[in-house]
Amino acid sequence: MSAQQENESDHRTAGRTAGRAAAVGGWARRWLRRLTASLGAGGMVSAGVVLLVVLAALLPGLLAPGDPTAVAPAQAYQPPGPGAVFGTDASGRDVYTRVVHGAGQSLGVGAAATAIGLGLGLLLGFGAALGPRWLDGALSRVIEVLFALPSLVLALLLVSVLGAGVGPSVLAVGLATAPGYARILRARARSVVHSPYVTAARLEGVSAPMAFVRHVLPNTLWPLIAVGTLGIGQAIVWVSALSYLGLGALPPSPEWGAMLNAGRLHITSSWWLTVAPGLAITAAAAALTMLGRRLSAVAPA
Amino acid sequence: MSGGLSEEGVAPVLDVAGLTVSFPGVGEVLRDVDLRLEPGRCLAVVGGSGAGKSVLARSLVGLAGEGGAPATVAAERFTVAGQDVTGADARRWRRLRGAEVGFVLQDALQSLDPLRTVGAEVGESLQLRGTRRPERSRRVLQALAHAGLDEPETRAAQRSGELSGGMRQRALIASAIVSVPRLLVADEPTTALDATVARGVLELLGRLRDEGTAVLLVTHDLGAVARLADDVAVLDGGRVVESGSAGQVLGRPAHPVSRALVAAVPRGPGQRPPVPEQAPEVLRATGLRRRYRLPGGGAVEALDGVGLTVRRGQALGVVGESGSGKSTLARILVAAERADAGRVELAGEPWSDLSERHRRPRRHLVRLVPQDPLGSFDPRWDGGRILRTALRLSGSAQSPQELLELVRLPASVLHRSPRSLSGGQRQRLAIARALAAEPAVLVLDEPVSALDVTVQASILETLADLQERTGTALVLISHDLAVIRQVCDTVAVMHRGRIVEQGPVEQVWAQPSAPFTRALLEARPPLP
Amino acid sequence: SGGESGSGNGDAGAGEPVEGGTLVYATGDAEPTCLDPHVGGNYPQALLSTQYLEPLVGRDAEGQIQPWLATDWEVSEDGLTWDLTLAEDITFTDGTPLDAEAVQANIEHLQDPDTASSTGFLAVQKIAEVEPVDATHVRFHLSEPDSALLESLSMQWTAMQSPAGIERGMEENCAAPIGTGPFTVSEWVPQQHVILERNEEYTSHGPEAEHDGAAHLERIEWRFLPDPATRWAALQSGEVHVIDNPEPEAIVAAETGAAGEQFSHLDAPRPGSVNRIELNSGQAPFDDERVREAFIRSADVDPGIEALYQGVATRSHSPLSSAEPMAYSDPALFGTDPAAAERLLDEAGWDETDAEGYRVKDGERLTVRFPVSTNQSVAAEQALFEQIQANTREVGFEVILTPLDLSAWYGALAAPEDGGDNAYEAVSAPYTKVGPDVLRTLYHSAGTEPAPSGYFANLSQVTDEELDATLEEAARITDPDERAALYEQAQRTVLEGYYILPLYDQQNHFLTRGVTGVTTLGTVATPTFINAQLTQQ
Amino acid sequence: MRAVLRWLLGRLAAAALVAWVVATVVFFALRAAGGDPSEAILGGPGSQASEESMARVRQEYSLDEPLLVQYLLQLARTVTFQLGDSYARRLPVAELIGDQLPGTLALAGLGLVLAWAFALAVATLAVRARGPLARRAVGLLRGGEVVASVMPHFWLGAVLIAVFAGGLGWLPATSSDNSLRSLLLPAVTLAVPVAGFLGQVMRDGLEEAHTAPFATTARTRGASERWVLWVHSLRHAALPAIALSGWAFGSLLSGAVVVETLFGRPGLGRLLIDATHARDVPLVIGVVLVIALGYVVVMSVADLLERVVDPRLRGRVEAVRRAPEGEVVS
Ligand SMILES: Nc1ncnc2c1ncn2[C@@H]1O[C@H](COP(=O)(O)OP(=O)(O)OP(=O)(O)O)[C@@H](O)[C@H]1O
Ligand SMILES: Nc1ncnc2c1ncn2[C@@H]1O[C@H](COP(=O)(O)OP(=O)(O)OP(=O)(O)O)[C@@H](O)[C@H]1O
Ligand SMILES: [Mg+2]
Ligand SMILES: [Mg+2]
Repeated sequence: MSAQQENESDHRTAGRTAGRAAAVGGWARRWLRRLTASLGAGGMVSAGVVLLVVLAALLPGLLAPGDPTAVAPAQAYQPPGPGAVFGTDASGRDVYTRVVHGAGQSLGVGAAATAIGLGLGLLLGFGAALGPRWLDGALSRVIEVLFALPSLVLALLLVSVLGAGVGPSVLAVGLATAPGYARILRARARSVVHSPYVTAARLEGVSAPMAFVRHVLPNTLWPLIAVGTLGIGQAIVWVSALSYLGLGALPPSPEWGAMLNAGRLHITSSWWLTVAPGLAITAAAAALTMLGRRLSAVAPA
Repeated sequence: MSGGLSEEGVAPVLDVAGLTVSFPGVGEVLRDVDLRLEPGRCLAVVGGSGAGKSVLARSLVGLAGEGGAPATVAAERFTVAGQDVTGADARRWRRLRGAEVGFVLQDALQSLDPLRTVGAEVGESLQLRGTRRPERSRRVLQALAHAGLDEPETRAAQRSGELSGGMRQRALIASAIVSVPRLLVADEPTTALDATVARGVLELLGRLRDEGTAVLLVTHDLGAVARLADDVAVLDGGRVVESGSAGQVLGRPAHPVSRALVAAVPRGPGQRPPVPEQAPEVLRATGLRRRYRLPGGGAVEALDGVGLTVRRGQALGVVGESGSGKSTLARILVAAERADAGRVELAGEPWSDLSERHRRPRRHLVRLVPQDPLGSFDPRWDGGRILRTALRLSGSAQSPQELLELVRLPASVLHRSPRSLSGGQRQRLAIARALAAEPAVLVLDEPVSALDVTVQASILETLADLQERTGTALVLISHDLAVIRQVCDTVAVMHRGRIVEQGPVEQVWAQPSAPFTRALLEARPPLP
Repeated sequence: SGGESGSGNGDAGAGEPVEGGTLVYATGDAEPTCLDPHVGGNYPQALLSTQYLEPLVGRDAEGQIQPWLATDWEVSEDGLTWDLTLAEDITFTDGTPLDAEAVQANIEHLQDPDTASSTGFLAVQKIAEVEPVDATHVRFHLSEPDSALLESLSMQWTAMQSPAGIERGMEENCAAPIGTGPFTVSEWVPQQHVILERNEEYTSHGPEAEHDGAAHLERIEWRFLPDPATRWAALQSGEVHVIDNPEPEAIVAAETGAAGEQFSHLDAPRPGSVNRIELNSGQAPFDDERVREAFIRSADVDPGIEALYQGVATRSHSPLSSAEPMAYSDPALFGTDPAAAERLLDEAGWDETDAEGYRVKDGERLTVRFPVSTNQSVAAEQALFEQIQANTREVGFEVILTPLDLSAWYGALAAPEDGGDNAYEAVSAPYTKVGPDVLRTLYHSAGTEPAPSGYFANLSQVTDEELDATLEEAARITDPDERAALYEQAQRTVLEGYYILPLYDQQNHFLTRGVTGVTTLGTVATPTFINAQLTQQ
Repeated sequence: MRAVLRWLLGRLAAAALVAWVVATVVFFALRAAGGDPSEAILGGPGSQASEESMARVRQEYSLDEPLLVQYLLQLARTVTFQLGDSYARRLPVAELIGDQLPGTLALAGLGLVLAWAFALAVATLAVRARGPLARRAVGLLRGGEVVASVMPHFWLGAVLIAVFAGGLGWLPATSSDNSLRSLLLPAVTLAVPVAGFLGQVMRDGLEEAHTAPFATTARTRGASERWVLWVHSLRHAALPAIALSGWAFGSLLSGAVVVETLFGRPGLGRLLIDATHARDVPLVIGVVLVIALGYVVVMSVADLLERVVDPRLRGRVEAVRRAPEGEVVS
């Protein structure tokens, strides 16, 4: 590890413990400063974008006070201008307002799919890593089989069982991501369990369950935060692909994938219909991916 | 042909004056370095870690900035193998490298491409110069044999992963000498090797020098210098602070840095009072056996009937070559692993026979300081948490600060992650953690092998001091006899899973009885 | 011909027409699973089979039945016996003659359960027996009078195929049915294309044919291109000559396009029913006429159609397509009036509102579940539904639009006893059938009885005995005027009961480029290429 | 020799397991989906088939048997490689898939090749960049990789069609055969996101290998940068990328479902969508089975390739499988 990275991780851990003693304000400031230092310029921009998206998701009214579903057919297909920064869509709805209000659902979709994937991955991965050998064998096969089903194939199957809609799409993408998470977790948990520091703790007289709680769990899950961040971005994109196949979000919800897909048909006549949600999807996904990368680079190996 | 000639009239292979190397953002790493080396001689560059030794070595082949920011190199005079290379372009450097200058990189274990055969790697410099196949393989085999590798044909077909560390080092040297360069630059060629192997490598370099190659040896091992070098340059903070003949610099070091380096070399016995015979036994091992199955089939007898006793206040050194079973013994002693046969008793009570659940209440009596201390710290924890947890686990009333004082670490370590500590500091932190339990026995596996001499010396001093103060029994594992001799009162010599000799250190030193012990003592580098 | 109802006729700015060549047609409709329209019977099958199969009779743009394979017909006084005279010297492309026995074989094929015909099966349901009188005369004995018989026989789903072809068994016949049309099926590479070769011996010219002899085109490559944007791009880049189901943007762009791009537009609304939203009167809340009216009064459809379709579709106020001469409309019933809607809802007891502004009655929210078939509703239509959702929300309706694939959509509609869940209050379901008798399919109470598969056509679940009687009467009476009067009465009942919200004709547009003479049949408005010629660019 | 045999047996066992699980999952998933399969047989959903014909079909296809019996029947057919006839298309499933397989393989294959080519170009450019300006460009390239990796297929494809087919008219908007001209746009659409991932992995690998001690050693032997790149670093960088090929294959197939629909290209993806919509159980099982087995084959090939490139792996029964750091969706 390079000297620079060493210092970064030092900052982080140091910040964490120092905070316990110091005043909360000082702690927060220091932590923030260290985070900024470790994220770098690209990471900060990504973090900014992500923050903006989260803000839009939580308080859309703050950024766009209008009603995202208010129709005004007379104002349809207005190009971007002073009245509507991103123009209006086929029903005269303000594209900017819709993009802002769509953040909640899109981000929610990404987060929910990732949560499902992570949850299942956790079960499979920890089961395989910590369970008896036969369980490892069995779960590893399950992971392998799940891997053999590409996500859209899985999604098609699920949608045919549960019907179209956001729920099934999210579930599908979640399921499709699970084997990936499971594999990372299994490898990670195994290496942590057999790591010298867990052995060291055991030699100090720490019991096995205690060692799991103190060392294995945190050290396995921490890198997962990074991977999960990255996963959210991709999940948003995949759910939007399902929207394209007509299996995604319900109208008139301004989910980005659905908006992008609806606007796609007007790509030559009303380009702004795709540009806004397209930018939103790529910016959010790319920022999440970038942030995930930075976080995993910062995470102790 | 004037000026380039030395007083004796021999053209130097290397003639550098006023070499200055700087990196953007870092500044000058080398300042005004003058070097001169004639054929058939060996110049040693010594200095502490970070002194700039490796940068200097790389500058000599035009690769100063390798693996990092591009370097700015300036020199008043810079002649390599008779060619003026001040301001040489990439192409001219390439013509020198491999052909006129052979280079052995510091990270010997990773310096051979693991995906290519040793033969291909060794022959690369020939291949780059268009040498055809039969001729090439002939010379590769010759170089491998010259470098002292047995079965050159077999080795040439293997890949670096299949070779031991010593073999890799030799193969790397073979690759540096295959095109018979006039200058051989070797950066720490013996660091990773145990004494017997290191000695072989140094002998090889000596032979090459005697055959007329100019050898530039970069090292922090003064023993190696004493054995091989004709001249020495001491580097500190990027400057040559002292240079001269080896005898002069090692015998009568003038500069404080040189003096500190020489002084740090462990020599002679430590001042240790004898351990009284009636002191209670804290650890007794009898008939330990451990056998490992190997992946390709077959097995290795890591321990083959080992027995030993450790009394209170005693410091037992365990010495042996690599793979002799030292670490295995350590793990079994602290019950991190079960022996196939034999038992360990702790303070007169059963230990290895207990179940882990029954062992746990007595765990605080034994502590292991592992070979790699960094790996043994949870990467998310800082020094404070590591020590506090250790104290809580052993129910000790001490404070973390007290532990740090014991191992001479500053209190700031409490807020730092082990990763940001230097190797020596990490080792101390590991020892401090072990001491939290006030153990009856402290087992240390190669506590100083990864550290440079000065740091090594201070750790050993700490250990000796500690034992004096706390009376903890020590089991100190090392492949370095000098280290053992400095700290321990008793030594056990291991060879292929057995203890071949055991007794008071000075007695073993004076009259080694086992042939293996004798070989080990002979491989010792002469003290400077 | 049907093409005349279009705004263009395929000659605009075209180059010199040439003989021969391959026309490439890109359809956005699904790829049929069987090329024989007797099997199953959906629109894509009709579209494709128009090129190689021909029906017994045709229909012109005014809705008048015209001779085709049958040159003459006569119905008995009691309406139970029909005598058809077949054109002479017509053979199927395999050489089998088109005679009375061939007609008998076709009707029996349609009625055979093994054929699994649904559309064609319903069309010939009332034919009890087919009697070949001689080679060119065939007699149908009906179980009850059927004024819609000729209209039924004009549809592509009852078109005539070679009996020898049918004999080969379903698998082979599905791959390449044999008919009398201007082209023959020569190759079908599933998912890719169907290759149609010119029938050199073509003689059975239908009402749309403008010349004698075989078609001008040598072959047609029929391709399946589900994505509308891609279809339009393919037409622009000259890869294909004809596309169907274009997006309104594409139509507008084609019509206003630069001079160099000679696109033409064919607008051929489908016959039968209009595109409409049907309100499920079989259960709450739409079992109350006031609530239905409130919904319809609060939906402001016109501006949406204007904006979304950009003048391509015109608003309809009738249950029937504008292609049906007996269509009756009443715009007065559909004036938008949110205030009136509010009043109606108050009267109906939906007089409270919840926190989100939706109306509530007895703790139940005024919810309208609206399953949308993604296979059948184009993007613009879905957007229109979203607008209606926004409009009706103003007065307190909660409309839940659920996009579903076809299977799931049918599942949502089907009655609970058939494994479905009747989970809809509003739905838009196209139904294509020639003639006003489609009203009987859609609004007769018998239409609430599900077929074995659970499907039923009367999705607004109208059960009105008087209406039933009118529709039955109309189906029996062959006199055009009386028939028209009865159908007007029926349509009035449907409209005035606020069972449906008519939107516009079932959109059926075609864009062409580099080809002239493309027309559509007056029956189910499928394009025919009998007159088509590629033009030199 | 024994190692080879063991490896082969392992692969076969994996294939069998995957086949069994997939057949089971798909069978029960589609049966749970509702919608009567006999409807699929009788002309698709919403068919108005008569009671009589439904009964006949049910009997013919054993749909009146208990579900478990039907499952076992299906399994028996699957095991003996009788994929049966498609309900909706009435053609042998094997034939339908056989027709579509080459097209999809050509598409995915070209996609993979393009992705590798892009990734390789980006990675080599990144390590060979010298000077601050070039470094900055590489920084941009990194951002580009991330953006590429999250690019939705359907959008990218639509833009490519609008520009290169609709606007410029250089390439066809549709893709019906396997000629390069017609494959190019869909393959690029498919390749871009995968190239984004592979590029990141390769660049990381290349940067690491390029600064590794063995690369420096090669330089001290007089090797030029190009030599170091081609003889040493690339092999190392290729390893993680090869290990990713299984993942990439899955990702390409997922993408193919979208891309084939978008470009109106025949192929397995479209076949699958149609079959799913039609509840065509045998066809769905067939397609999913082929895809899953294809994955096993690709994994095996990647496994072999890895051993070819990395002799260190040869002793091992199974090479490590990876998804790119966290790139868990395929
Ligand atoms: N490419 C580079 N860019 C920036 N700084 C460098 C570079 N290479 C070396 N340095 C710095 O130059 C100094 C000297 O490093 P060098 O590797 O020569 O030390 P050394 O004497 O070989 O130490 P050691 O005994 O640990 O190998 C160090 O501070 C190091 O961080
Ligand atoms: N877990 C294991 N599995 C298989 N073989 C092992 C294992 N641990 C040790 N060995 C083998 O047992 C022998 C003794 O190993 P050990 O690590 O005890 O040697 P050592 O004396 O500590 O060597 P070094 O000085 O290199 O650390 C070696 O041959 C080693 O390869
Ligand atoms: Mg060095
Ligand atoms: Mg050891």
